[in-house]
Amino acid sequence: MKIYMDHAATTPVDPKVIDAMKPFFSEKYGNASSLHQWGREAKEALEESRAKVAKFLGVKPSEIVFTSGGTESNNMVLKGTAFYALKKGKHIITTAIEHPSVISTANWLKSQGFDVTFLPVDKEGFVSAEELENSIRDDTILVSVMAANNEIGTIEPIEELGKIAHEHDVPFHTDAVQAFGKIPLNLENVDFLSASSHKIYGPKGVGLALLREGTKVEALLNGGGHEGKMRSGTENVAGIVGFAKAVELAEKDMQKEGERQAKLQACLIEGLSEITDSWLNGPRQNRLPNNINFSFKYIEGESLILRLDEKGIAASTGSACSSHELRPSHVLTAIGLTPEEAHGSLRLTLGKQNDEKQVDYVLENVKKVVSELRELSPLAKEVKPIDDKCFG
Amino acid sequence: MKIYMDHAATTPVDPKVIDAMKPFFSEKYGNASSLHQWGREAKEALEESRAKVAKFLGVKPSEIVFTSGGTESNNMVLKGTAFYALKKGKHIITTAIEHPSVISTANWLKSQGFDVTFLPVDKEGFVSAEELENSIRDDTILVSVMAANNEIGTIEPIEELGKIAHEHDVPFHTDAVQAFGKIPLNLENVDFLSASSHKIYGPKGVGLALLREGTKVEALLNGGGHEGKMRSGTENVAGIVGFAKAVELAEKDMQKEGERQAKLQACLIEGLSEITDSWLNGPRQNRLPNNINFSFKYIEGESLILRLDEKGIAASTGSACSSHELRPSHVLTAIGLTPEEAHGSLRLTLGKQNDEKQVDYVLENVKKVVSELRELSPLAKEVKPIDDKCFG
Amino acid sequence: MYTDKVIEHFRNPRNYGKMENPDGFGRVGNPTCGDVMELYIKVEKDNEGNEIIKDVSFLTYGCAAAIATSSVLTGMIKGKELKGALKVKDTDIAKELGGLPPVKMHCSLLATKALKAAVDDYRNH
Amino acid sequence: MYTDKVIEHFRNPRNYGKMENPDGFGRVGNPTCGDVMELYIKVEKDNEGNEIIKDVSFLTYGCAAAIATSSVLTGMIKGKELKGALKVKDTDIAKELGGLPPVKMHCSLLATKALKAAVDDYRNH
Ligand SMILES: Cc1ncc(COP(=O)(O)O)c(C=O)c1O
Ligand SMILES: Cc1ncc(COP(=O)(O)O)c(C=O)c1O
Repeated sequence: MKIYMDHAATTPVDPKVIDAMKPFFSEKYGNASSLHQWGREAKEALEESRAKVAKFLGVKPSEIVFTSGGTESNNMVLKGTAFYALKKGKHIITTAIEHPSVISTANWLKSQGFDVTFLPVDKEGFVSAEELENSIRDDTILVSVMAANNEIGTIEPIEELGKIAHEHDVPFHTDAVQAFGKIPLNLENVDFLSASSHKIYGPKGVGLALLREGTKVEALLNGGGHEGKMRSGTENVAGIVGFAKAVELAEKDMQKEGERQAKLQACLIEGLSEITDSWLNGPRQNRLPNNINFSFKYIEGESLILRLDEKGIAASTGSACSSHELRPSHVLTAIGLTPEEAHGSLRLTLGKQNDEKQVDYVLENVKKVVSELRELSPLAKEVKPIDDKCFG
Repeated sequence: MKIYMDHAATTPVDPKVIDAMKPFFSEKYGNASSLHQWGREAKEALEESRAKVAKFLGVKPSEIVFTSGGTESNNMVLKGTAFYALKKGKHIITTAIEHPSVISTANWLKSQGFDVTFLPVDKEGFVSAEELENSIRDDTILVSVMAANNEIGTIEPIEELGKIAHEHDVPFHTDAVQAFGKIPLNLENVDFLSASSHKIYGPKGVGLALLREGTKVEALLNGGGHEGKMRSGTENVAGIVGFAKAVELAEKDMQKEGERQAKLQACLIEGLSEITDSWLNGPRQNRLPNNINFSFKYIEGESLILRLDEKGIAASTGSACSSHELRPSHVLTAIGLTPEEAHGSLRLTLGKQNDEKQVDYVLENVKKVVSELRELSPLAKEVKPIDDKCFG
Repeated sequence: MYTDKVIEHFRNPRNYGKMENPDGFGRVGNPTCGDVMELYIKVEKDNEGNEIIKDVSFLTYGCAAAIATSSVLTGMIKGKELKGALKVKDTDIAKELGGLPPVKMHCSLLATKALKAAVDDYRNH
Repeated sequence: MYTDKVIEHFRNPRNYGKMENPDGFGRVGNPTCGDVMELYIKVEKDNEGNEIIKDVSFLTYGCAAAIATSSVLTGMIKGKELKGALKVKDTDIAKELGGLPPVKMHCSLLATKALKAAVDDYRNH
């Protein structure tokens, strides 16, 4: 059995998306800036895609800038705001649980003389509105809070947080890479938003930045003036068409698929809770329907992932051993886990292909593997294995 | 007849490249950072691609950083060097005929307090070694000269220019987007190089930056630390695999295809020279084999392109009317053309599919269309049409 | 970017060519900017003494929009009374063409300027 | 990233489990860093008075490399003379496994440290 449960890392490209992209490789291959028919054809596809995505978000097409992915969008919004606002102020507010593409960018800006506040979160990963309010200063130029966390699935109250930012005339950015296309988003108080195609069954290497009309940012990629001068570089037409198709599919499936995944999620949470000395990380309410994150004491995540991999199961962990920096997940430590507890974490993220049978198989094997690794572990006490099935 | 002669703008994706990419959409769709088999499979494909491209350039795989395209690579090298060298110096040398992704980036750096020298070029578009030598200062942190010009095909003496930069301990960057995969490159004195996939029959949205070992640049995209920490963002595996395949094909075809295109080029140059009051822009020697750039007096380029488009011919122009900025080509004005002369320019750039029959058709129709537009033009004098064929 | 009507006029411009002995001649624009328009008119008075544009022709150096606006303008004013022709606004021309891209709106302005110059020339004779 | 041999030892670790009444016991590492290794040895003298590692076992908390290095080390030293066993270097363990990723080299060092700690414990009894 091969079971992919790492959809927060990336998703397969939907066959319908591939079909949509195909003509743009070898037939309609024009550069969207060219005057001739090949160019006009590409331009048309580009603008249709933009309109589609804008409609989904309920914004104007001219507010959508296509990028190479969520990382670029985050870099663009943070650096673009910082460089634009250079004279206005040097204070940026974000949170302790952002994706590295926000945190590292904020840290880079710090190295350039900016001042960054990383808001703490509570033990379920929620940012507090009060804390935000107290952190805003006269020289604050941006508040950036993710729409939903990629590790523990916490859905942040961006409506409320955005409102506070706006009450202080500070623009509000949300990294919606994990939320986009998965849950409804209220963008009333959102000035900037980042999203990525490969998290919603679109191709890798494509993303978008929503830059609301009237907002002020500098471009990160200078050049030929593409994308309304906000993002130069020959447009990845096939990729963008694929992304737009993925958005279209997500729009159609979102509610149904969200409910279906929430059921599988509940079952996984219930099943894994039966394991001794384990717990769910992140909230039970206001949680992405596809995210399950558990800590298992006495074992280390990389071992867990690789033992599950042997069984054909793809999952992820917040253990240091799995990261580039050899530090355990900053998200898990931000919600109060010790490094040891963070090392023993498992993230399962559901997708369209996952079903009840797979959930049973995963439950069975996580239990087995946790037991096996605990047998090897000098930290473990006696633990009795449990193997009740959830479905059938 | 449909004839695409705008390969400097972009190329169709080679069917072999599409075949190479295919498995990475819906089967081998893993995130190259993931520990499990899907991730390892992606990582392997990524590293094989890196090795292939590195071999072609004669560099180490670890020196190759994949990006979203030529524009990003140019931004990365220029800004990355500038921000790294902040304390060392603030002077950058480039040329007046660079691609907008270099010129605009240099201008942006100027707005940030850097000092930029734009070297002039001679009437064929060549940068002078002496001029470069005279421009280098104690605080010069980078010299950036393109390997070949995208508008007029001039191949710059990067070996010699790089040597001068190195004699003064200044790192040397070359934007090789148009030269890469088309002509042999001597990288002995090159520290940084930019290339783009969609100019060599690979997919759009992928490129590379060569960052030689020991060179010092800051990353432009901060985040998860991908690409040896130099370029964060989930790797576009399918795109990168496609790019590497395109490089492989280019390596195999380069010499033969270059010679074949040079013949077609000679014929086009000869044929177009028969038109009264016209001339070739750029040099006859040391010119990309696929580039033809002519100026026709009394007519304007957008009209020319659109009339050719009616005949099924895709070409480009340096006229203001075709650009975002409504200014005529900075390259054509840099080699001494008046704005009027620049408006009347036509660029034909050859590719693998073009053949002798197409060249004849293009010659015939350019002549016809130039005549027609001159009949409409208040600037034109009597012009007699010419319609000798070159082949057959 | 262009409407079908623009493209149609660009492909098949009406009333182009130099006119021998025009009653009025106007030349506007600048080759440096990429647009030059020449307009030629022949004017005759009808029975009631109204000045009628009997014939009109143009020569245009410029982009597709410049050629199309010239062409469509000649069609709009040929056979019309001079006074009425002078009331044609740049936006009327753009409308007649089904619209013009924002960056090309100056072309329609150029066409009305050319007409005005030709009429001025006629009046000053 | 891991060699087949690392994966094989990780999947099927040899000589794991707690040992009752060992002659030497070593515990190194720190759960905070994600690696803890316990090594148990039984030592007997042969006819010539050489100290022989008669039995060895381990318990490891850590990544695949940590488990594999523990496992392979036990195989390398079981039945060997104590003196010789102490000469096993971290790089020998890595070599035995067909190599380790650079970021995992510390795991092999941990294994040699655990052995040294167990032998120290044995000597101090
Ligand atoms: C919350 C969040 N933000 C940003 C990113 C980066 O997006 P991308 O992989 O498209 O660069 C990711 C995923 O990696 C993410 O989960
Ligand atoms: C010389 C040169 N540099 C840079 C670029 C930008 O490359 P990309 O389109 O991949 O961003 C181009 C092409 O557009 C080019 O011709």
